[in-house]
Amino acid sequence: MVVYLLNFVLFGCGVYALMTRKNIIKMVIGLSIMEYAVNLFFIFLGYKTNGQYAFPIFFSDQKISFNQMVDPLPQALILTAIVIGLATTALFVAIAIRLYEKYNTFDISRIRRLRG
Amino acid sequence: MNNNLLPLLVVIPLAGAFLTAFLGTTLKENIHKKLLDLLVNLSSLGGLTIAVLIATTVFNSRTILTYNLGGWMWPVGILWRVDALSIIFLVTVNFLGFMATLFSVGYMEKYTDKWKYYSLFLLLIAGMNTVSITGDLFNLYVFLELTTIASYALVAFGCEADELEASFKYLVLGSISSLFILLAIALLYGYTSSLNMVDISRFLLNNRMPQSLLTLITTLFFVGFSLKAAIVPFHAWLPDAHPSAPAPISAMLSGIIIKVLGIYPIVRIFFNIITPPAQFFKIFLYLGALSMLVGVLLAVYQWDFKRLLAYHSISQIGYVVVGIALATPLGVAAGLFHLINHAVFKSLLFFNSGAVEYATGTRDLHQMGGLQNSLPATSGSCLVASMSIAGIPPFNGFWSKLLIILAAIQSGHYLIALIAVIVSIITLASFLKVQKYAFRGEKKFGRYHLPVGMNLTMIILALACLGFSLIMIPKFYTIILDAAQQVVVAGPAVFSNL
Amino acid sequence: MNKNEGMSLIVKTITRLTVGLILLFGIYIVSRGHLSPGGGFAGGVIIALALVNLLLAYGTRGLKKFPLMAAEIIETIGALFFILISLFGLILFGVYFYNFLGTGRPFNLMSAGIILPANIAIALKVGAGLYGIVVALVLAKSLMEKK
Amino acid sequence: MTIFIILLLIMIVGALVATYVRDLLSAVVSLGIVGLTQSVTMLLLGAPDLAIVQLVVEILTLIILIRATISKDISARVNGPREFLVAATGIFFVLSFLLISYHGLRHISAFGHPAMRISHDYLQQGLAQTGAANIVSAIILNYRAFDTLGEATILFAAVIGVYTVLREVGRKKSDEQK
Repeated sequence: MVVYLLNFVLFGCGVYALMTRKNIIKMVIGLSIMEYAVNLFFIFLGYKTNGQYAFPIFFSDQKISFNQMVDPLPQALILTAIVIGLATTALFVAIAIRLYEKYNTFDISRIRRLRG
Repeated sequence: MNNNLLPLLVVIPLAGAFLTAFLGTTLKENIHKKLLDLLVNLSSLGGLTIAVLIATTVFNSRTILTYNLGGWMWPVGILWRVDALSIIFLVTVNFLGFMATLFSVGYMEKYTDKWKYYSLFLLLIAGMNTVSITGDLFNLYVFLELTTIASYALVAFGCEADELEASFKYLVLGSISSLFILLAIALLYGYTSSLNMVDISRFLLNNRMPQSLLTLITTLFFVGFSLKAAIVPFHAWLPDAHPSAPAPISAMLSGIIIKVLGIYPIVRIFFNIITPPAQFFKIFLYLGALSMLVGVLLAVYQWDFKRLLAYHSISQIGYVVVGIALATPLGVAAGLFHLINHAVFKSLLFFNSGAVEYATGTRDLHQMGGLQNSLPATSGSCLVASMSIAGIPPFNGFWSKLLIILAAIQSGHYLIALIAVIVSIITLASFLKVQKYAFRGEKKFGRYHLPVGMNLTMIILALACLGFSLIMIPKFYTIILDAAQQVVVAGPAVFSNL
Repeated sequence: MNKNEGMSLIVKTITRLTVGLILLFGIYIVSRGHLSPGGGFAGGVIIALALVNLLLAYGTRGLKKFPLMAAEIIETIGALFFILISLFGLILFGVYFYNFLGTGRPFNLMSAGIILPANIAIALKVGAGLYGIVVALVLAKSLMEKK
Repeated sequence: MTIFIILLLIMIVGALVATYVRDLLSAVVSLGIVGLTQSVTMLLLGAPDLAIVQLVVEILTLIILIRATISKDISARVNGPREFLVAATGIFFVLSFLLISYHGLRHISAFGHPAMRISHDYLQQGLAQTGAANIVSAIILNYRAFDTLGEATILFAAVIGVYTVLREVGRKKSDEQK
């Protein structure tokens, strides 16, 4: 329970960084931290007590029986989520570089040409 | 046989996208231009024919099409589940997709690297096709993410300063909403340890979710998906993203992307999977009414044609949300009917704005004038679309707005019915302004011949604006709208027989 | 393309020594994806990192050997290959994404049916795609510094 | 159990340093701390697959971010009275979110005791049905292979998206259109 809460605190740090920082790169960092927190939370859901070496891989000389093993489904999902995070970050940085080329600053308050 | 058509719905756009990218990089510009125009139009037409085929089978046999991917039974593997509700979104996605590819053959000549536009556009269609037919929550999240990432790059396709900034704002809000959705899926997995919609709804039927976890999951899902659907408190990105995108992309964005990625998951999750706390539908209803009002009030002062249309999208989405949030059979049917109509006339309006921008180069209503005789097809179809968005009788907009107002009165929300009427009048006024400044007025531009694809699209959509009011005939009403609203109003029971 | 582009000589010699090993490790991770941890994504990214290492150490001169267009072509080939694997199931057995290669003997390399070819397809795609992203970012930035 | 708490605290400290430090480069480096600690945590949580992918993706993100932090302008913070207002709303939002989630989190499966209703089948018949020793690879490329096709397409969309955003001229000049 404490571990889940600490995960949500990390998610809160990411949200806080995203809301209060005006620099685009800091927003990218805030977003990545939020992504890390959500991915880690999903993996914490699948952990089994003293399952540190109970990763879901079978070997010919099998020592761990399959009902001791950790939950493999969240791991398969989070592999996808990590690569989604990479895709979003790459697109974010590409747009940030082009914005820097156009506005010559990373500060979003000075980029405010459009009124929301 | 028709079960095997389902994978083709996804494979044709995906294979088309990869082939377009392959041909775009290997062949020279002048060689691959004609080839790609043909390839992309063929694949979106193929998608449309398959969607119509599947729609006819589901409507005639009134059954649910299911498909187990990889041959694995559904809690272990991924399940595709096509019922009357997903048919509405599936056919609209492919119909608008074909219209947009037809339109962009001529329109996208103004942009460089056309093959990148085509490749990303086909990925949009593939993503939305899967979102509307999948029965698995994480599969829905992955292809929702695919559609949004493809639309980020398409919004910034012109690489101008304001387009990059609009795409940047859309990217930030889109990523936040995707993270909220993933967190909600993680919590749902924590409680039910399953990702399949049918499995989760059956699990939740016999062990009810405690109230505190239910509110947490409901808020996360609702915030996530209403950010995608641009419902009022979360609409900040839409008025910037839609005007700066190329016309076919803003037509797709307003016409169908905010519906398939926003409204459809909300309806599927909150009606069929988890039964949200009681006051959720009340909040949903009031936010819908707020969207109606705020969208149209902001739209009245706009002089930029596309930005005006973007604000009207927010207010029309408010109509759809009000219809569905009433949760009565008539209300849900009216909401879905307005969703289809809005997809048709709003995309037609964006195509008109694209045609006007293509011919005159400006989006500002002040600089336009007398386009009636310089762009006959555009002004004719824009007249049809303006009348149907404002709700003038013979056109489709009138019938769906009428049904929504009747449903609101029937379930006792007189204030909301009144707001719907007032907003409809302000919409009429706003579009009269557009007609007066853009199409009537003194002639400023000579006769301009648009590419044939653009004119053809606008004429087809104008006819569709008239044709879709035929859905009011009882025979069509029962097979299309009644079947869909039964799926929604039946709630979790709809998964019981599968 | 003068000699002193890219990083210092020490970094260049170290890169020349290690790039081969990193590529080998990436290929190992991809090929044993179904037996030990790793797979298409991890191996693909490692291969991309090896190429990026080469690019950063030798500067844009390194692009001659592996130009951006080649990366785009390999990426689309990988994507088409992966779609083909999924389609074979539909064509041969009428079920999309069916494992048409059977399961084979457990614990040896050719064992897990479509997992190995799919891993190779993903590795090609991820490796070439991410290399392309980094090259595009590096080129865009150098173009901006000239402005 | 305590090892995870320590690792999470390191990540939280890394996240706070990343937000408050003024120089961009050190902010990116502290993001690296968060990412690499997550890779170690995933290894200890019995997910070696993810540890490798997280580590390698983290290195690539750092390379991309460092190439992007070219601007010399120190990260300008929202200063003056407005800064307090924004920080206050931020903290209020985070605290209310934590409060709601505290009550909700009590009801999901306790840490260390996952209710593996479906994953039990993956572990039990995974080796027999798919022939893959690594069950995570079996899920990714056989049971739920369509997700991975979507995943590969997302990366494809991101790559094409980056090429689209980074091309010098978006709109053709009006003369060369015809």
